[in-house]
Amino acid sequence: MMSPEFYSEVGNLLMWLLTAAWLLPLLGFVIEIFGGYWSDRKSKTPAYLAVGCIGTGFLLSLVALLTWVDAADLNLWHFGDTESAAVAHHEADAAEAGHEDDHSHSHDHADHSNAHGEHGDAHHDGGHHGGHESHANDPFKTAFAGTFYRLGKYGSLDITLDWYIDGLTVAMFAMVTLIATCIHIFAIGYMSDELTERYEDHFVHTEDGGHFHRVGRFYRFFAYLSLFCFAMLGLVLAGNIFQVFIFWELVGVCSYLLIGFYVERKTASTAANKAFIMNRVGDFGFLIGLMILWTWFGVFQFAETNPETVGSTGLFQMVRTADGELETQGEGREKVVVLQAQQGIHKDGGNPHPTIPYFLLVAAGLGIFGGCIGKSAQFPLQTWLPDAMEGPTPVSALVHSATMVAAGVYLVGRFYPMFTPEVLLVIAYTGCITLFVGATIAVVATDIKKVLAYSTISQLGYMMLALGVGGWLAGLFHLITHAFFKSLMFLCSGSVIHGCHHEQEMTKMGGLAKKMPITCWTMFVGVVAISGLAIPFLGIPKLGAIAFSGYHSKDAIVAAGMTFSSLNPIHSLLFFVPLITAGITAFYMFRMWFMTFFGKPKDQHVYDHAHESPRVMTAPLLILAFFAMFCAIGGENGPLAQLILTTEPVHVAEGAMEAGHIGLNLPGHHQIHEFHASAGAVALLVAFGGTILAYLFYGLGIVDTGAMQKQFGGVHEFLREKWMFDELYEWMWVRPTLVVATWAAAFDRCVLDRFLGFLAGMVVAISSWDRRFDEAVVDRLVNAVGEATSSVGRSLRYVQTGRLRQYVMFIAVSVVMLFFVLFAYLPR
Amino acid sequence: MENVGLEMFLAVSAVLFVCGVVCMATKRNAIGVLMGVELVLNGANLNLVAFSRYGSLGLDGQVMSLFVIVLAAAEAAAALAIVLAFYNNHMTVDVDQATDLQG
Amino acid sequence: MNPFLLATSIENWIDSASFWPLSVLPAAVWAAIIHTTLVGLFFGLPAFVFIWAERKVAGRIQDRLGPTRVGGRFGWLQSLADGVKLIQKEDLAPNAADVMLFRLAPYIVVIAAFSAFMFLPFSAGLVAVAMDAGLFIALAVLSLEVLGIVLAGYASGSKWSLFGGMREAAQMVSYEVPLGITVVIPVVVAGTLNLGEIGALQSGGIQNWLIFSSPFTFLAFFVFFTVTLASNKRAPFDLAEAESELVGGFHTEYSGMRWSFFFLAEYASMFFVSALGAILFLGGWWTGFSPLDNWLLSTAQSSVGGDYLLRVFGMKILMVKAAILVFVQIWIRWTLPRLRIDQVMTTCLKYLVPMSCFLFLGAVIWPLVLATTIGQTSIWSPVGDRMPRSRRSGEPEVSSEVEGDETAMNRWNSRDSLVTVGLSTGEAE
Amino acid sequence: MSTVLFVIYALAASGGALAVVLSQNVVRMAFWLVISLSSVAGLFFLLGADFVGATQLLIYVGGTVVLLIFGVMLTSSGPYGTIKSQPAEVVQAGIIGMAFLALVASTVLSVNWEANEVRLAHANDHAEHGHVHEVSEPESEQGYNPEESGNTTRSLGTALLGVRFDKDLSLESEDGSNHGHTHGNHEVSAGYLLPFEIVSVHLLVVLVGAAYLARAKRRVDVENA
Repeated sequence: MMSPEFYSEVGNLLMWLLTAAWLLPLLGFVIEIFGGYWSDRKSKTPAYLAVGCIGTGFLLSLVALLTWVDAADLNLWHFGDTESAAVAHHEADAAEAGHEDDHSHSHDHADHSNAHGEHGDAHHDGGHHGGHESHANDPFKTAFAGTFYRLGKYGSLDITLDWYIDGLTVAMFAMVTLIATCIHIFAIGYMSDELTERYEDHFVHTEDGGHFHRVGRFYRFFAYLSLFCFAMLGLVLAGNIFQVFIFWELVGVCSYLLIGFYVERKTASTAANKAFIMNRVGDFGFLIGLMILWTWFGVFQFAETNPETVGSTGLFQMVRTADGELETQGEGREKVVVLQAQQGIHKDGGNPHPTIPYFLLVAAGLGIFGGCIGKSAQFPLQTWLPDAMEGPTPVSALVHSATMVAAGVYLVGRFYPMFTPEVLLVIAYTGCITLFVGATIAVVATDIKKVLAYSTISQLGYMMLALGVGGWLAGLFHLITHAFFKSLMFLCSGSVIHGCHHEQEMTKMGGLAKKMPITCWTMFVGVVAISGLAIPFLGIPKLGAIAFSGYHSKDAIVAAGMTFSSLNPIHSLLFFVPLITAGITAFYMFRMWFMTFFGKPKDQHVYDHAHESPRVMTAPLLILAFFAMFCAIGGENGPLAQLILTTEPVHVAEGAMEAGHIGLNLPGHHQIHEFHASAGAVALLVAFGGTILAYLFYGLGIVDTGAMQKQFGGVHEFLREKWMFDELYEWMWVRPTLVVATWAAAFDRCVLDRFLGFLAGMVVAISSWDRRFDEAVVDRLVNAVGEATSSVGRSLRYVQTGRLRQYVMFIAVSVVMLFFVLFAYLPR
Repeated sequence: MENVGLEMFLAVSAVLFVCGVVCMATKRNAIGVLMGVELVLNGANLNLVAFSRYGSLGLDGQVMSLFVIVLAAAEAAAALAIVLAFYNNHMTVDVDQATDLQG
Repeated sequence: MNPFLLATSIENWIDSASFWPLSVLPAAVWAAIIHTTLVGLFFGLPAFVFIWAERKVAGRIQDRLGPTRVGGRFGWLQSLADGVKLIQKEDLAPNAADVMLFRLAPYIVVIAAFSAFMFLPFSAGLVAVAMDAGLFIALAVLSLEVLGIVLAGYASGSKWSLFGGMREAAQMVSYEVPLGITVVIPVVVAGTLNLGEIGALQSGGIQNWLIFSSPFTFLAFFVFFTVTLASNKRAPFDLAEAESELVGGFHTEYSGMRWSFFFLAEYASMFFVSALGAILFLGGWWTGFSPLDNWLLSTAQSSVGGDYLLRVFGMKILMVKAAILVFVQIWIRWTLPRLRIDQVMTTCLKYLVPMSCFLFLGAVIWPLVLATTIGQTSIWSPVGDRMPRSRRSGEPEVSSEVEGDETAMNRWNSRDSLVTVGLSTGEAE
Repeated sequence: MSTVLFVIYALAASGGALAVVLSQNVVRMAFWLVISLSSVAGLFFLLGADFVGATQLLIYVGGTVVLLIFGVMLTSSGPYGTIKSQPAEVVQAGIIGMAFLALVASTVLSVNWEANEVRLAHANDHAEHGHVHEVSEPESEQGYNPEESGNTTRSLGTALLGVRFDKDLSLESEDGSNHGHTHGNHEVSAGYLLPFEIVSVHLLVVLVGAAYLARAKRRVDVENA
């Protein structure tokens, strides 16, 4: 535990830095959206403003990151040999056990928070020599939380605007702002078509056969991007789940606006609606989860980390004990979870502590995860994401690959302590299905952006799977690395599309490597990264394997899956599916790369007009390529992983045996570590397999892909139709809804309308009677009064002479008279 | 001031007041009427200050009379403006001619 | 009793001269005679001197000699000769005139102009009526002068006079606004309406003169001076008697002594406003040479004779300052051409009023700005150091434990001193 | 001495007022009004209200009356034009005026003011829960600050700014030893800051309104045009 002074000092500094980084894009948005109306449509000022805002945000985030690392006293370059890490694990475990013994006597529930505090202090004593594991066991050592503003208080229920800053937050901030900055810069070039008073949209045809014309919307694009950055950073900075929900919806709105940026295109507006509506489905689950939490906990805050008041409030501290376990009582349906901070709302009769039924905790977790399903395009709500590629490519890069869709993963990671093993299993299987479905569709997709979109779905599935099987670090690690290389690839595809004059079909490309070398080779970096390729059997001491970022994170995921399936043989699907899919991933990514950049030009027209993008677009590519290569350097012992690891919930590191109702075995760090090497080797092997296959198919052209398609016509068609999800939903939901709507309309017409017509007729009849009454009685009465008033006035007008002097006389005379009257009658 | 009591001042103010009222009542010239008003206000003022000196009114009487003076000046300005406007329209300042609104 | 009245001075005089073996009534008579004589001399002298000076200066400015014959080489006694001539003239009243007002108007003018001197301190304590509202009353009395002018213009029964009177009325009503505001500026700086206190504050060196207290007071003095020119009907604002247009303006129909009354009043009020300007802005009766001032002050506090010395010397200083200002007024009259009446009104309403308002605001804000920037309310040393608040007879003593360390209480703290006064009043009872 | 002065001023004020009533010429009325108002100012000085007197002189005599004469000049159709009233009206008004005067004067003279004052003081004492009021001793202390009369400027100024030295502080210190700290017994009065501000705004409004009313309207003469 840090001292309160240090806590508040560093916490405030971080809060100001990140809040500034968070609010700057909002400022930019306001200026752009209002200033844009009056500014010149050909001005690039909005773009510079947006870049300035988000760039400043990046610098602030960078400062915050350094500050945080400094405050956490973290040795990021923790490149020990692998044994020492394992030893550290055991040491930490031993220390943990010792402390358990120390406190077992006084560990009753009445003064639990107190015990919690002592616990933290004890860990602090032994913390420094133990390496990063001590941080992991000391749950909130380097987390800062606080409240911006209290929105309202209803009894014991509190709604506040909070902030919560830990290693994950600062890492996400740095990642989001860096990628957003690059994409903003890229978009200056990409969206330069819009810098006109008369933009011709080639995809919208007017009735006379021409194209639709409108004014350019350059400023609006950047305003939306800024708003998105604001929302995304707010989501990351949020200190309670309700606030997360607010920004969750806000990013949804931004996504809607950006997908529907070319609103005149039917496809774009439909895709925007689809994205929005499908997200609502997931958010419904989110709302249910929120209601459960609200009803049983009464707080939304993640955790209270102030060393003076630690443990007094916060969801995590209420659910988990100090060593990260759930404290349960009862069995079966009677099973309840005892809340730790004595803050909850419901108490059992015989139980001094507030409790929450176990199944409700599961339901809450599933609900929240439902939101994540929608936002992260997981099965079964994945179909909106490919359609979302209707938006401009920078949007796809920023919103629909790197940041917003990763928010679901982020939330699962952030909310991890609230998830019971049952929920984790659901998460794992959802991710497993998603990654396979996405990868298979990507194999047959021909639209360059669609390939990337399905790849995104697949990779998000990987992350979910990792989180579900207990590889917390692996999932979030992959989140960051994926953000870099996927945004890189999207920007590359944007560059290709820009260079080919908005041609997106890979079947019309080919051989572009000569025309656009920078794009080609930066894309290659991304492809290698996502495929998880590495140079086998060679490793630089201290730095691990020679590989790009994707290798390290995917390696970690596969290792987690492997460990999990070895501990739970019944769930071995959770290892083999991602393993196979790793190969598929390599295959389709290289397929895309070869189809686009190599081989013979398939469409000479496109090829002739293709050109390398301007420097403003290639520079971000190079920056992102650099990060895609090196951001995960050192693997799980590297700085990025270490940074994220500080946030890892306590119970994850140790794992759990026979957890939950279903007896799930969750792997701990040391178990995953045992499988790490073998998992890496297997994954690499599979990835090479996929790569070689792709090279044979599309690089060398040995196999005739057309023939293959014919041969596997059924499967191919099934995959082309995206596993028939859209058709399925059409039949399952849309058609029935329409039928019900038809019935409802008929009911309206036949029953309700007639009833209303009858009512209206009644009213008309009553009012006609009323009118007669009015005319006969009320009017006459009023007229009589008016006549009377008027006649009185006529007779009185002679008194009012209008002569000033007479009035004065009146006054004087009346005063005298009044006085005499009073004088005569007043008792003396 | 030994021999002069409150009554004396009140008597003077009564004279001023009555003169003002009579002035208002007899003068046909609008400006004469205004002068009557000033006299009335001065009578009241004298009362206020006299009570402030002799009574328990304290400083309040003086403050009140200050306000009365200031507001009387404002009144005079506004009334003069009205008289001028009246003169512009009727070419006279005889208040008996101001019968436009007579019932 | 009441310090305002002539009675007070007589009673005080009787009190102070208790050794004088006189009963009350003869004493009062004597006092009245002496006062009247003094006043007559005092009113007459400056007017006579300035009328002569005006003619001499005009002559010099117009490259003439001016009066040279009467009373020696410089025409010393020219004014006396004029006066003798005017007294001898027949007192005429036109047929068309409203005779009563026609005859009364000059008296109103003269009384108003000369009554204002009652409130003018010529030196430390050398003032007929010392009261807190002194400056206010002085201005009020001075403003009565215009009534006489207007009545004269009206009662003459001549259109020239009527025009002159109307112009004067319009001009005065307008110019009283900037006059009031510019006069209030030094009042705000000094924190008192008492002319004696305002003068006493400015001892100890030229930097303590209120004109140098801030840039705004510096500018305010010039606005004040311009406005006083107009309120005295001096050129270039002498529209009421514009000879070239209105024959003689309001005094067209006057002759003899009544005519000369207008001029006596004009020169008296010229002197009065100049002295007022000197007291308000130019350090009053102080030399502006700090060793001399301090010596005078310390002598005055230590001995009766020193007190007398301060009064006499201070009065001379004030006279000199006022005379210089009068000279400038004369100089301006013979230098600048007369404005048109619309120009006169425009000058006032469009320029002088906004300017004076701005200067007033500036002068109010200036000490606050200084207090926040350099930590004291004046760019010079705090004014209150130089002189404790003057002790008026009637004001209760400020108890020493309240004042104590606060002898350095500066002018800005005069509000605090009010608190102490209020407190000690209660204690005394 | 002051009695003599009072007589002079009272006679001048009353006589001036009467002359205003009796004279027919408007400018003469204005002149007599000046005499009357100046005498009232003198009465103010006698009453120790120097600031009020000065204000009376400056505003009434210097401002209002000049405005009146100005108005007369602008509106009089001919030299010395008079608008005569009906003799019957004058008689009527005279009778009523006399009755009014008799009424007011008899009231003034018949009321025992000092006894009323004492009664009022007692009533105040009871109302203020026995707080010792300075008016409770009518012989020794009467009215406002009599021995220091004539210097009301500071008190008035502070009262208009919202601070009442004459009331708050003197009452406080009257309580005895703990002067300056006893705010418990009574509340510090707010003075006249708000009325002062209201009057200021009122004056401004009146000025604007007057300027609007009196502005020179160009008469549209259809026949000549």
